[in-house]
Amino acid sequence: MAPTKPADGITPEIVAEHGLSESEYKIILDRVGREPNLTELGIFSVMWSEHCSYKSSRRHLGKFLTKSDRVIQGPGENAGVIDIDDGDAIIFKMESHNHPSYIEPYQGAATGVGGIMRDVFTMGARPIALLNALRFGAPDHPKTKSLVAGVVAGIGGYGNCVGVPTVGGETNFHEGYNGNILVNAMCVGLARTDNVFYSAAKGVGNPIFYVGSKTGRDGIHGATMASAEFDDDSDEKRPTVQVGDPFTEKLLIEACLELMATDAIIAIQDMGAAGLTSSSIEMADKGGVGIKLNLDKVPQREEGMTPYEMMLSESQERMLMVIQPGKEKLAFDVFEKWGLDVAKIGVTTDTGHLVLTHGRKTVCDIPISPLADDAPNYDRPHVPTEPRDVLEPHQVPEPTDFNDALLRVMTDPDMASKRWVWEQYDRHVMADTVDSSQSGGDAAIIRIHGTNKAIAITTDCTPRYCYADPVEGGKQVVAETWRNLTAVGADPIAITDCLNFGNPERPEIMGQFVGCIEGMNEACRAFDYPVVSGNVSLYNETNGVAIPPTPAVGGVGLISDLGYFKTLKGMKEGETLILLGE
Amino acid sequence: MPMIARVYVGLKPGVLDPQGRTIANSLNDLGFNEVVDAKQGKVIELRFAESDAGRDAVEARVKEMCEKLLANTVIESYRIELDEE
Amino acid sequence: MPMIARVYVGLKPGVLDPQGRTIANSLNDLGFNEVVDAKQGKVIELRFAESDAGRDAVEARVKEMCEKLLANTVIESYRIELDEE
Amino acid sequence: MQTAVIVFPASNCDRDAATALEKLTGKAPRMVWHNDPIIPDDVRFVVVPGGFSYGDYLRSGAIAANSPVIQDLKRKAEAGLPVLGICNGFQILTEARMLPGALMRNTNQKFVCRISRLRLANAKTRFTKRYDAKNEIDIPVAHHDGNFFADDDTLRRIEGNGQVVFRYVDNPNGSRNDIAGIVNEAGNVLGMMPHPERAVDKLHGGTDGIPLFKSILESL
Ligand SMILES: Nc1ncnc2c1ncn2[C@@H]1O[C@H](COP(=O)(O)OP(=O)(O)O)[C@@H](O)[C@H]1O
Repeated sequence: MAPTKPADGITPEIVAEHGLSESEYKIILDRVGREPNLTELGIFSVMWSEHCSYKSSRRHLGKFLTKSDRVIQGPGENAGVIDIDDGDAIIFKMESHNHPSYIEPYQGAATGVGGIMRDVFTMGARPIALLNALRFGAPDHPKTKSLVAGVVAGIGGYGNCVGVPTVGGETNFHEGYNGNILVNAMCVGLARTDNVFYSAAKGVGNPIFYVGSKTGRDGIHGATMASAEFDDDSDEKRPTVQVGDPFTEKLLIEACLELMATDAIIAIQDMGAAGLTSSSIEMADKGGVGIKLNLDKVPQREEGMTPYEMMLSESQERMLMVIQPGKEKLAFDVFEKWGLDVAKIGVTTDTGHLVLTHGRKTVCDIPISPLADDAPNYDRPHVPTEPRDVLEPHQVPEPTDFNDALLRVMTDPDMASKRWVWEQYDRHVMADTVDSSQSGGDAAIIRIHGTNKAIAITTDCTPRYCYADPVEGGKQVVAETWRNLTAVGADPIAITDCLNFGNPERPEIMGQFVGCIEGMNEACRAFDYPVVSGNVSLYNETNGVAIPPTPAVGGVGLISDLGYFKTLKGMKEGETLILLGE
Repeated sequence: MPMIARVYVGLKPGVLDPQGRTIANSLNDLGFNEVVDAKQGKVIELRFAESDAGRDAVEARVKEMCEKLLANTVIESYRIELDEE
Repeated sequence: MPMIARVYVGLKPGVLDPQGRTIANSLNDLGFNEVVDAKQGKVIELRFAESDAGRDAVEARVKEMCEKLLANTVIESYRIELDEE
Repeated sequence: MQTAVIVFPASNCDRDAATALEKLTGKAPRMVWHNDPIIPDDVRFVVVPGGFSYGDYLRSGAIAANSPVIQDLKRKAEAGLPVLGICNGFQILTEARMLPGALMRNTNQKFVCRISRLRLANAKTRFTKRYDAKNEIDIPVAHHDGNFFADDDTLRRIEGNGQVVFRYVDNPNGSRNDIAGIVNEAGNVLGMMPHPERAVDKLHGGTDGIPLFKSILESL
């Protein structure tokens, strides 16, 4: 594979292959003070990819309301944290795994679920619920059937095995997703407010531990793949997709939570996209320290892995942590009890640099702060979406046959029962599911174990509205989650989001993005309903055709007393129906 | 002469094989310490309707089945064996 | 000479193989109408540590592994193939 | 009364089982780790819970059936200790040959999670006495490999002995004779795919699981 030092140095072609622009490369030269080697270039390329740096979206996400009395941690950590009283905290986030799921639906969806769960238990929470928001192409498109089957089986396969109930979600079909399906997964976890874990490395000379599966050559450049649009050749160029290992994930959850009950962990971060690179750099950057890693110590699945491959590998089910000196043995014991690979691979330093050694040679020595702080932050041109004609109710012709109309509505794939989907998900494991997909209610209800309170959770988005009018559509998405939570008797607290759009380099797409955020934010402020975590997935387009703008939102609310809530369960014949609102 | 095809589908080298690893660990736990590695794959045996398609034609069709359904070539590779029944 | 064992595990005759049937149906749906039946089984490939155990000894051990773990003889039968690597 | 729940690395209904046992006995069960060679002597009833023991790699329950604790469980069950295997626990008990038959992949190849209606095929076992006159109950199922298979001879034998305890009213997985749960010949080991521990709380999944636990606990 890639040598550390290409014979001709870093050529413009190599820079381009890494998805970096000329001007981005100039900044790298300036900050490093010399020509980077290939490993260093690879590290910059993933850190500065759209996926990791949010370079097209960062300035717009900054506008969101992110605080309220109940917010303990807003965006910026692995997941958002809210206070639900009595010392209990709910930690949650939603994330996309769109591109991998299109290529390998089962594994793509499965690893998406695995990744979002790691974001949540990394912070000290036991995952207690999973949801998903899925968009597929037209039902009669030749690829749709197998994509649906694979994605649903993958979500179930992973969540069921780990033993976290999948309690809700949404599934839509539209030809706009024919070439780019959306697989958004949300995980909700429960922690104690005084035992939440963060990713900032602290102190100098503290040991850095690697825990979980061994590193292989999985998904190298996956992060850059998620930042480039598809074309018809994608089938040829597609890189390896990771295989999920839910068994190891389950062991990781139990082991991490066991160690978290002690005071051994200073900081912890899962290795998500761009694995070892982003986890080590984020930890160091947030803590204002340097990091030195000995790559020979990294548990490896394959022989002859280069530093480049190790740093860019996206092998799943791995975590990085800074351990309290003196607690190394305790940490080893816990992870070995659970049969996980564990190794001390480095220390925190005071150099402010990321230093990597391999075979006793230094193979990377770059300053950390530019990787994070100087990441590109673009103000991409955007044009507002042309307002569409408003369709007044009286313009819609009255159906001649109401039975037929009703039948057509009910058999529409978007409206039809999703039982085929949610029956493949274990919705009851953990013994706290009060309501889930099967009742068809507006939000799932999960009791807080051992208490008489519960949280309500929902995911929503109506892309058609966002397409017609991004600002109004954005408002509607947030408002719908709010209504769905209140409809079951919960007080809405906060949301997470997954913003799925096309190519941000096109001003009209960027216009949809900016418009949706504006609308969402307006609704958030009106309801005092902040955004505490989220994810952006751009470049969802094929041959220049973008998906409909799809800002999926996951809302969480609190039911303080399970004596008072409502579901659709138990409706009886002869009861009165009341229509509220306009 | 009716034919039978055996398709062997396995993970490509380098792709994580959690099942194989767990099997190897478990064999070691049971005292089979000589096992250093295990891999798990699938065999799909196909029987065909009577026809006078030649060997090459059958093989080409089975190859198509593999590409379309039996294997996901992103992570799996396959091998075809044809036999007379 | 390092050895490699391939263990083929399949359902016994008489045990319904829904997985195989699903594959056959899907192939038919895709237009491969010549397929009348499909069966799915597992292949487990085992690699061993260097040793001077003879072929028969290795085979006996693998048989034991099959009986203890690799196959469930209530529903499955197995076949062992040994190869030099 | 002291009860126990066996915990494998990827058991995931261990907490559900423990919650149910604690609710019904007033005492937390012992959580016995799969590598423990011995189930403590004061334990009077053991639950082998649902989940994915070892990821269900190779075959559901196969690796777990070979674990140290199951060897001790086998000995103690032969000596009369009552055991309930739920879902993955049922798979483990058949793999360990503590119960006849095998559990194969559901015929439709899909995981199935729903409330299933069961018919009591034998209401006189140590596990079912308290169902009184009831002959149908609702218990959730959640499994991928719940398709019970036994050859014709075995099937005839277990049917003849009254070892079939529960049958599905609406078979979700292709099980022969709609079998959802069976006991061993001695009647002290019950394996079932549906989850009675998920049916002990009105808010969660109904309460039709309670008489099962009461039956066996009262028989001790
Ligand atoms: N992908 C999915 N995963 C889990 N549950 C789903 C999924 N898709 C739909 N559901 C569930 O099916 C029910 C009906 O879905 P939907 O028609 O989208 O309802 P609504 O319009 O009320 O949001 C909901 O309870 C929802 O949670």
